[in-house]
Amino acid sequence: MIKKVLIANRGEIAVRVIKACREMDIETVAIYSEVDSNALHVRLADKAMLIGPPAPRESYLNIDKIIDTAKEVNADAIHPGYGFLAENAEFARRCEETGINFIGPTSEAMALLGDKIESRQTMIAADVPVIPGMEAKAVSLADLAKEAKAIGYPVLLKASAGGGGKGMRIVESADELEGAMEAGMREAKSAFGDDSVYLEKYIEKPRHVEFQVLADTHGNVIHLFERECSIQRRHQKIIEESPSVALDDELRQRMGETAIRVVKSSGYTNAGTVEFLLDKHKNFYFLEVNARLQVEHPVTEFVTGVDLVKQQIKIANGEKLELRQEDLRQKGHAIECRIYAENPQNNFLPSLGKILFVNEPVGPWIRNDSGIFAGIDVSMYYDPILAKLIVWGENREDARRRMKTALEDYAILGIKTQIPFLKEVIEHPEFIKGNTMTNFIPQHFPEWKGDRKHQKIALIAAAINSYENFRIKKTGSKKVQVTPWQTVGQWEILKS
Amino acid sequence: MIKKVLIANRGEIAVRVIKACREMDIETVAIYSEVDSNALHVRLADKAMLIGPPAPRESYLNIDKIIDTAKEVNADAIHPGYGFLAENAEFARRCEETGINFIGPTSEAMALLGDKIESRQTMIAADVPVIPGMEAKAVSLADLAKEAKAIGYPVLLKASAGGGGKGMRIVESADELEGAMEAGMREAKSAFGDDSVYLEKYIEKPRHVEFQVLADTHGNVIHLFERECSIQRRHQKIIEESPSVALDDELRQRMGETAIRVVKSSGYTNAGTVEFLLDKHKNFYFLEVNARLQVEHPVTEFVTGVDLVKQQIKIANGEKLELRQEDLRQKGHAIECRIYAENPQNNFLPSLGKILFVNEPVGPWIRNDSGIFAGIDVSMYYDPILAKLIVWGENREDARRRMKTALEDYAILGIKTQIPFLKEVIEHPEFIKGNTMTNFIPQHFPEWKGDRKHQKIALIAAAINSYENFRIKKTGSKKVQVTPWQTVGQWEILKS
Amino acid sequence: MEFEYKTADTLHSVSIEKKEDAYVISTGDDSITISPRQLLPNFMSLDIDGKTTKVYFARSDGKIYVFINGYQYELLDIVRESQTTVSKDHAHMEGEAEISAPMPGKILKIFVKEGDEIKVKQKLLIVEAMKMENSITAPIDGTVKRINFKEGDLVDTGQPIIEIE
Amino acid sequence: MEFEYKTADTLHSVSIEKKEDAYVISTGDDSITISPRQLLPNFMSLDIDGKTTKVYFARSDGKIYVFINGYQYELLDIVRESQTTVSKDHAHMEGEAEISAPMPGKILKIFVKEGDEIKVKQKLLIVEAMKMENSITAPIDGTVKRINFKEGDLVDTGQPIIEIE
Repeated sequence: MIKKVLIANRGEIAVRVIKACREMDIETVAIYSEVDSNALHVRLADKAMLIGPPAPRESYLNIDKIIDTAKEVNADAIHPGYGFLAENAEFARRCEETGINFIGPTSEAMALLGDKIESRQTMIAADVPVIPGMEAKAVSLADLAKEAKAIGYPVLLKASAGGGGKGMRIVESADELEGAMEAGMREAKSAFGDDSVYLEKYIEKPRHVEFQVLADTHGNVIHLFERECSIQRRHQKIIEESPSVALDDELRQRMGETAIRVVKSSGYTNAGTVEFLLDKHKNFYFLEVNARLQVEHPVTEFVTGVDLVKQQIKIANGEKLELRQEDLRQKGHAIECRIYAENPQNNFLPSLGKILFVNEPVGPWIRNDSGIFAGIDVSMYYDPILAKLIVWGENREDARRRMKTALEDYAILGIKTQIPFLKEVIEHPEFIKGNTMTNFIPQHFPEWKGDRKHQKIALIAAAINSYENFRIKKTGSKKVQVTPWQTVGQWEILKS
Repeated sequence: MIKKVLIANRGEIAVRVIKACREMDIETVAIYSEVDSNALHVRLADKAMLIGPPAPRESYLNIDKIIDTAKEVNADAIHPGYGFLAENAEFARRCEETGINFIGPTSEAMALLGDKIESRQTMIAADVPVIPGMEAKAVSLADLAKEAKAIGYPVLLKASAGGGGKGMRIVESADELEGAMEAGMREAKSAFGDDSVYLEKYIEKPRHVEFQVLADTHGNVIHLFERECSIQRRHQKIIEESPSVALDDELRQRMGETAIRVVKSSGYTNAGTVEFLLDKHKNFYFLEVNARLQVEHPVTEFVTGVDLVKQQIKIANGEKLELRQEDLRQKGHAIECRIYAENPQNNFLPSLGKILFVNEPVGPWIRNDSGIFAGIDVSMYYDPILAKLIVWGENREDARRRMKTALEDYAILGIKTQIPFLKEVIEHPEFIKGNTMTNFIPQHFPEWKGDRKHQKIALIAAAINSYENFRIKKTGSKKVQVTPWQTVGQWEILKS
Repeated sequence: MEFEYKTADTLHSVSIEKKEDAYVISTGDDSITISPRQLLPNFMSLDIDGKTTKVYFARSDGKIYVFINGYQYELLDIVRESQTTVSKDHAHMEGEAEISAPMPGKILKIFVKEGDEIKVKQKLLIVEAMKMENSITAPIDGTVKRINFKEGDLVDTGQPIIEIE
Repeated sequence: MEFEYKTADTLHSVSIEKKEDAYVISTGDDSITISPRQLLPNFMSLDIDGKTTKVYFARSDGKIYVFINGYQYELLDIVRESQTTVSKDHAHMEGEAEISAPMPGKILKIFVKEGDEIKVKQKLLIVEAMKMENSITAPIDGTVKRINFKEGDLVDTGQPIIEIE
């Protein structure tokens, strides 16, 4: 039984994991880099260990140091969160070697799924539909060119070891191929340390639909339905929802069964996500397995009522799944918006600095998974995700309206966020209709630079504040307030 | 169609109603007394109207003024919240006369149910089980004595017009009757302006189990299952949950059907609550109908996924219920704790003053319906409820543990709350086992005065804070910081 | 440094010294060495005997409010003469002062009247609050400009009692 | 009273007067009279043209951050000489000052070196930030004690650039 968990992460996901552990009476150990000493996850954990300098490779990516720290504090398990070492098979292997329970899949399953080409071959063997494309690693431009011709342009060039869109290139015709290959390999090398690339058929205007799965170590696998994550900016999901408007019960069941087949064929255990592309003819293609807890897991939690982090821990404990597929239902509709420290006026570049004030939206069916508070510095070293705002509604429109009001209340002052952008997306007529394809943002917000409609009111408010500040400065400090309870020492205790 | 709602209330329930309206694109008008100008409901409404001095009868109970204000702002509906005028049939009647849509039952149904003796007779006629007791109003001590003898001691003396335990007395034997009658009549007179009292059989160690109902104006009535509200301090509910551990499916169905019969027989419409006492032999007795939205409505919202405030508005709009009884399910378990400004060290008397700091618990499946924020004054004029903390879990124990961690995080500084008491109640072995009868608190916490187990750590923290404050005072202001961006006027705009 | 706090009807003395990043604190018999993991304006995290405690706190009008793990504590900060010298000097400079009530209490006795010339440390009034009597002396030399209450009156937080010019 | 704010690359002049509980504010062509429904440290509620707007705001290092209905605004507060007299007098009294960076910027030019005797209003350096150049002059007479950066350096919020004794 897991009694003490080290959380090898930071920010909102570390906070999320700590809360689940605390409710299970499991002790938590946070790790933190030198710039994170005042962070929320450090505050909430039962114990916190300084792990190194700010640079990720010296702290949150430092496998040796993290393993040593886990041993030092006698943690019997490590939760990796998402990002950092969450899908690093070497880290999982080191935990296995050291006898630390890695809360996630085995290093073997992770290694298999981490290689896009290998996993693709496994899926083909398991009769899982994949995007037409290469069956082997490319070695030369000639190989790629031959494949591209066989698949038919446009094709998509992807990094073999990658994810998150890094190294990815759309190639419209043969003469673009060489340039795309070189750039893709360079990016793949620097992002993943591996420059292998491969090709596949480019699916136009697809939806991104993924299935949440849970697999215990006794061979039981269930899925918790889909999430649609088509709203992406630069291949980064920013809005996710469940259910997807594109699925009917028949298709949902078929995709769910396929997801379970993917998991079984790869020997995967713990929580994972099977990603698909869904084309406009409702054909779906396996993309990859995210071998970790996803950023967007709360939308599934909201519609199914299942706590995925607690399930992860129970599975890591060797427990059998108590949930059965036939008991699971999707109830209502959930939407998540990711809140990033990004400046919409400045090409969405990270917006760094001190957070001066936060007004968090609260209310029925509003959940806010946040890693910030007023007074904290947003540093340049890490992913600029600040929080995730998740709402549930009886139906999609109910949830969407709730999200709108929640975004309007989510004041974060001192840095910029993309909240204004999120608000405009969820108010867009095509979003309301559910016409959400992965090209939604380039199509509908090609050059979005923000809106200044309330600027005049902002100036009025600033003037009132300036006026009052100035008045206080001029007149406020003339009198000295003496409070007798503070300054006089002669107390006598009365009989009562 | 309702387009603008005046909310004739304050605090957390006014905030709750405003949020529901906003999500439905309905304009909101808050009313406030002179001490509430900085209150949260005033902040959140689209418009706010000063209604009078702090004393409730001159502001939140001032029917003329509220009706006039609704007319002045062209509100087409009034939501009364709970307390204040929510169950005042005269107020409902005045709204009806003025053509304002009162979001609640008709004045007629309210008047019928407001009279405990009349409503009792209606229920007996409708074959609803009631507590053995009087069938008519008492006029003299002799009448009461005769009845008491017929029912058999112990008996319960209750105010005919009342609720919330005011005027209520347990009478153990005949010689206590006269004193109890006089005291009960005095209390009833001052609380409700009506000194009628009546008697009923005193049920020992019952559970308080109530059913949430919704009735539209087309004759459709559904129930949304039960809430158990046995944990009461001085007849005031402080912890509520759903489902009740005491009900099985058969009993739940039987009580639910009875609740629907109660509603139909009284011509009740909109949201309401049918209260029962459940004795240890699982006999249930009708108590009364709460003709309003209940304080504890969120536990039902959490387990059913139905937004009761939105349903109230739809019913007031004349819409037909879309929910059907057979589609409703109780999923998981919800618990609510009411957070009061009360001092557990001082006999739970109201604790007034300025709130200096609030740390609200947040996290998955935690809901906090709050009417406060740092900087607000808790005044002596109104009910000292500050907020309601509601959690959901996959089962009762999961919810209970979540509630424990949420209470441990709910720092409210500057005034006292009964959070320490709530925490001890939900950690009590008998609460954990579900042995929750209405005498739970007198039995298990007869003389609770608080706990000082962390007092030494409090002193340590205070000393660190005192030390640092003193250090800053001595050394902090030696240097003057000049920030050039603020003080120098010579700016030039660069070409970019 | 020595601080005194009052809870209900008990007085607690706490001594504290800082050594590098750690505080050495004695609350009576025993003494512990502690360095807060986090020390924010309203929060600190303390490791005591291998266990971490999260402490929320706020300070206002001579009281320190503390919240630990669901439990709440109210400490009255009894500040010693030596610690108030600075602010009194300041008061001297400005030549104007206001005696106000930091918490609800009752005025038991007033020794001066409007127009009186008064000297520093002269006894002005006695106030009862939190079941304790408090003699209040003049923080500066001056003239009593205004007295807003009479003996027996209840005063509320922040209400000015006596103004001195 | 007259205030100036800069957004992106535009300068805005706002004039404001207070009449009883209301402010009369002109942001250019038109003038409105307004009394905030609530005016809290980080929040105000403004009724403009029959519509209520909730405004969250915070001020730090010469910037005002405003959040309205999901949209955010950053205003650079251009403070006039007349308004800073008080704090400069204060600096004079203390005889010590520190020039620090209230936001990230780039040092374009430094006109003094360590040990230099300087006079009030003497030009010390030019900093570029928010696409504007800013000439910084000495707030007090004194000696340059320390210069922490050189021309071309980037400075971050709060970093002291020049210390004067």
